[in-house]
Amino acid sequence: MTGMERKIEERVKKLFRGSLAIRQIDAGSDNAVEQELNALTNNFYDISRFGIHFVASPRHADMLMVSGPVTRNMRKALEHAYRATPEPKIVVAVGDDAIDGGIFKGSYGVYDGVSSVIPVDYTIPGDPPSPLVILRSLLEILDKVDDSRTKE
Amino acid sequence: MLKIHFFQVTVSVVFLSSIYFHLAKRNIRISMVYGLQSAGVVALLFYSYLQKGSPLILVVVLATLAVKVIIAPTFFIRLINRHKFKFAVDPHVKMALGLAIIGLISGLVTLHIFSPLTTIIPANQTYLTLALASMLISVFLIANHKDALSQIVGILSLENSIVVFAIFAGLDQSSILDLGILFDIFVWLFVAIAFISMMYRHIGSIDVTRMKRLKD
Amino acid sequence: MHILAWALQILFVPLLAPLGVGIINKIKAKVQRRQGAGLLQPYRDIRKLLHKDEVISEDASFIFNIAPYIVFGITLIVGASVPLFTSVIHLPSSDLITVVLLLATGTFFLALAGMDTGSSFGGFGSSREMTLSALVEGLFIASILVLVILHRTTNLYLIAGSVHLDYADLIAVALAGVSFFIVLLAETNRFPFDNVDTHLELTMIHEAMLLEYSGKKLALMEWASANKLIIFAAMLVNLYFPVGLASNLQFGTIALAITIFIAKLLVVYVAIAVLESVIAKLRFFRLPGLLFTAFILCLIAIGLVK
Amino acid sequence: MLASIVSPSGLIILFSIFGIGGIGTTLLRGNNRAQNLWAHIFSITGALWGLIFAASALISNREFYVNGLATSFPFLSLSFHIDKLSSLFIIIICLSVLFCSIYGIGYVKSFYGRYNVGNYGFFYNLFIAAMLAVVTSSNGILFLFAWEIMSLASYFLVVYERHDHKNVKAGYLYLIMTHAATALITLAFILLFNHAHSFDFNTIRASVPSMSMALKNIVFLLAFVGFGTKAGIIPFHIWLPAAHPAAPSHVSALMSGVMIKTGIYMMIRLFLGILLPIPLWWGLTLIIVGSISCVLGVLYALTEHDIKRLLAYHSIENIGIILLGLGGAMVFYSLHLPTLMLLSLAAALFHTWNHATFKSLLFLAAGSVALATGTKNIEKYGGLIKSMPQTAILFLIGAMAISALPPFNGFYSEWLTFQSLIHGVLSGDILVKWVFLGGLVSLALAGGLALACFVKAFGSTFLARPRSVMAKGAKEVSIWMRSGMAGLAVLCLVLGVASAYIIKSLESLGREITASPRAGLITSVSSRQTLQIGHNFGSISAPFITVVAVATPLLVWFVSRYFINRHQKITSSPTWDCGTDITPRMEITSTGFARSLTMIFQPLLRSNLSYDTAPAGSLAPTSIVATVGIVDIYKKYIYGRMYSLINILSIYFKKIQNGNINAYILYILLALIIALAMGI
Repeated sequence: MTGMERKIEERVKKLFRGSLAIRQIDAGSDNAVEQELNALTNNFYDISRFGIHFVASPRHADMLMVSGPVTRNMRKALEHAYRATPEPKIVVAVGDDAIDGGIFKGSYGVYDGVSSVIPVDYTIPGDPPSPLVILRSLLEILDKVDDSRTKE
Repeated sequence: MLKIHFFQVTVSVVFLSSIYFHLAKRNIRISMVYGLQSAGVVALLFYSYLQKGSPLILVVVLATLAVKVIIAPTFFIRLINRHKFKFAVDPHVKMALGLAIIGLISGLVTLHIFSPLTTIIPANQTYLTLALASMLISVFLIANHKDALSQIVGILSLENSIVVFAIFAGLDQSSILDLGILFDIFVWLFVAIAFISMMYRHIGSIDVTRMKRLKD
Repeated sequence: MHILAWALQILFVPLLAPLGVGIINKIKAKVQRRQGAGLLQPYRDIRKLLHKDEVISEDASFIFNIAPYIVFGITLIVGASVPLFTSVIHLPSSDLITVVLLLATGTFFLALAGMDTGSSFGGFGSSREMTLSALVEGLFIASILVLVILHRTTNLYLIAGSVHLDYADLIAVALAGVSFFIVLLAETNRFPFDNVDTHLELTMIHEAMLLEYSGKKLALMEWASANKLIIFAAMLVNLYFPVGLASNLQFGTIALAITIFIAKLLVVYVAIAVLESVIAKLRFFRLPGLLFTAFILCLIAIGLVK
Repeated sequence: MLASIVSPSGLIILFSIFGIGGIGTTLLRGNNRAQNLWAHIFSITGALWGLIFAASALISNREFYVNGLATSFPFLSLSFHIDKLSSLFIIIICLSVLFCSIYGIGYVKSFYGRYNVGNYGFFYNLFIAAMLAVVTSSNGILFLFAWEIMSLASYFLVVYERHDHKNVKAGYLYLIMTHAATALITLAFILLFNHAHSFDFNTIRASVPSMSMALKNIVFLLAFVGFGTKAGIIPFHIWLPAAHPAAPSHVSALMSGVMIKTGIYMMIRLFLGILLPIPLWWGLTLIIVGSISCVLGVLYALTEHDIKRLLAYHSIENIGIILLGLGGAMVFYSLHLPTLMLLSLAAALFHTWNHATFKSLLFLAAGSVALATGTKNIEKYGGLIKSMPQTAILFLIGAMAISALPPFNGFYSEWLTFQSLIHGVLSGDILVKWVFLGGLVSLALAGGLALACFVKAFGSTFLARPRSVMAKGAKEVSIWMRSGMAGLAVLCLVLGVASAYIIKSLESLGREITASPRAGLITSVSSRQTLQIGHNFGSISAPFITVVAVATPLLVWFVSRYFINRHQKITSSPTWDCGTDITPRMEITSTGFARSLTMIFQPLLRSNLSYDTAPAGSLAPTSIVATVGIVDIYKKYIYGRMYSLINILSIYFKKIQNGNINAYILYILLALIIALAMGI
């Protein structure tokens, strides 16, 4: 990592700490991941206390959370969403399907993972990953948010 | 006194004949009664000539006598006989109602709203009223009857009534009346004859309601 | 002190507006037994958006680009024009009709911006926004008209500054206040008119028009709607309950007045938050009924005052 | 200098310029270009002279009569009277004419070879001259003469594009309605003549005090309906949305912007100048009718998707607003509140002027769009802001002005109307209070709806992507047309900024119209051009609002551009489409935009929504068409009823005309008897 890249990443992390807008994209998922992501907003996990919230438009998003192995039908949609998201942006592939196609790997109908369509920055493994895993990974991605609020 | 009786008789003749036109069932009688009515008018005009002695009135009297009393009825009768006119058409309003309307008109003219007309010369009020009534009754005849002959007779009767009215209204003081009557006699007779003949030739009837089909 | 008061008057709204949104969200979270986002979350969001790049639709015209500046600018003007903590200073634009029509200008550009990109969401968002605002504008004027009749002025500062309040008119003022509260909910896209937290495009009103915005322009739009909330809340508390406004520009009085003002605002925010927690959003075509009810309240109020 | 301009010869010059312009055009047979230039150069010159003339009359405070030009027609004398009200209306007319004529030079080019430009030039100049004659004449017969020429000239302009069958039909409707109105006006003047034994306005005014109340009321009703029909008040408006769109656009602009104002002019002249003193209910009637007109007018505009018809309906709305002001003035007059009357009258006059400006601008801009795309259907537009950016900005200015948004002129006159209505609510008994309140609420509602309507009009015309081939191929219009519009747009701003001064002048003008010289003014203008109403009742500062409204967004832009994140990158990408390609067909249409409001106002509009589902070929239907329509309740319930009534009567009357000689003679008999009975 060059010094320049590190500087940009530092800036981005500083910016997103405490305010991260996520646009979730279902690229042919079996909805297992969606269930878990949905759970993040409930009272138990309450993702909003970390300043993280889901948004309705990729224009508003800082992070694209892509689930599913990217089916042929969803490829264009995924590309559009990626293009529609303003920089700086983070792409996270959530779930094994999204990472490399998972159980659908090698099928004629899928592209075997998000990274074959758009550049992926981080991955959250699991089939599906539990909400706690997702939350922990998110916080790791954001590189430690305010300590006072992470303790549970 | 004799004068009054004379007036009463002649005006009654004019008035009653205008009513009779409504009642008559035969064309020939209508023509004859028209002759009678005209004779009444001629008598009045002749009286007027005796009063004034104007030669113009005498001409009028003679012309009227010739045309209205003699030629016109004769002509009508000959026309009727030649074409076998039947009194086939009923009036719009039936006899009884027609009489009621005639009564109504007669009553109406005696009302005071007509008094400015009927009292032009107060002494002649009765005659003026009767003349006015026969004018209106004649117009009603034209309106009510469908056969062209009755209508023409109605017009002629109207004209007779006008003459009577004019005489009693004092218009015979000037010669305008006389000239008017002369003019009128010729114009109306020619028009009427031409009208009836042409109409019969074209339509084969003298029922004016048949003319409706000419409307379009 | 005069200049300081002016600076406070102008900066008060934009600086404190995001906090108001934060407070409402926090209270709502607490009612839902959540910890919720921090009070300063809206500030963090705005800061982040201001520092992001922008992606703008290829179909957007200059209307889309200038709208955020106009919408935000309008809230700045109106924010400086409504009475906040003092009734002494006022701008030439502190007039009822002027304020209503200035706010309408903002709505106008917001709705145009929604239509500009040709997105179907933006289009119907604009349509709904305009539908509501068309109906609300009359109610807005009618609800303040009660005060205009009472105080014989359309100047908002004179209304707020009048100490005279007859007990006989209290019911009228209260009724008008209730209908103004409904105006507030409608204009600031709160329940039961709109759900600010929704992610479902089909039910959005305000948010649907902003779907195409990103970066700085989105930040300005969000900030502007926060401003609008505080403006309406300030009008509600200062016009219908004109207590505690500073009548001179001494430091002490102003400090006290600001404290009272913030306390009054808090009451409104709590009311909004509680309301949002306990009621559901109304179906769109039921909203005119609600507005009409509020309008009837206004008419009763106007009938009550002499 | 001024005195020599403000003289009968000045007026004669004014009319003769238009006369030469009109007749000259017809003489230039065949050469379209020369005809076009001739017609418009003379109308521009005439407008400029008219402006100089009227401005000099106002500045020099002179008014004069032109008398003694008696004609061989009985009662018709060519007498004119130039007073302040006339001068104001000459200015209003000439300002619109000036810019519309500049625009016309470009617009009429599209008629070359298709229609006779000579005829156009003749009627165009005649139309303008007739309007000027209407607002200057001081004799009833002369007025009716001018009024009729104005109507006929505008009729010929409406049917000018006669190849379109719809235009001819619209013209016919216009002709009927305008003549029905003229009949009522004529009757009103005859009644006045019957009383005053003169058609001269001054003589009539002098005789009014001895007039019976009943007669005055009848004259009022006749004149109100007659002039109201011309002005387009509901329910006599039906000709307006048909005829205004049919004319060439700059003529529509003149008709909508200026011609309908002649109705307002005569109402002011009659009700506040001649028939004084007036009873209370006249003013209340005007306010009620104005309220109905302004709300219904804008609602109909919302449902409309023909851009020029939409604008025409907005004229109805604005006439309603003017009537609110005028009605207020009349009520205040009856209540003996002269200061408030002046305020209200100033509001009405100012709105009249403003509406002439921005409505002309809007019609011109709409005409440009219609010319560039070849259609008047809003649904077929879209995205024109890219191909016609200048027209778009000019339309936007007009839209903001008509929606009463600061800093343009519409805002100030609506503000003033609000103020006068609020004063009405405050002064007067319970009936007056609630009528004013109704007017106030209607005005507020109409304002909100107008805003929605212009978001719809501007949005679906200029924004998003083109929805038709025609819109895709649109090009910016010629420089003539753009400069005509630009002039009006500047005027919208100038009238706004100078509003305080103008309102003040209009108030003192009102003092002379209503002959109440001692009435005090309620408004005052401070050194900073702040218009103050009463003692602290309300105030507005046009320069302040203009500066702030322009400066604040600029400041916000400047700060956010140069102080925060200066290195921000802006990229462009297609509109977010949720993954599938977005097409112009997915955009909201103007019908769709207004659908919610149409449905909400269903009881008023009688709107209906019907679905037409094509029969299913497979499982799903092949197409579903949803139609939102409104029932023309005026055609259905008022004019339709009237039509069937006349029809039934005609059937009865046909029985009278049965072609039977007997019957005709019976009529003669009856007529004779009646005539004899009546006559003697």
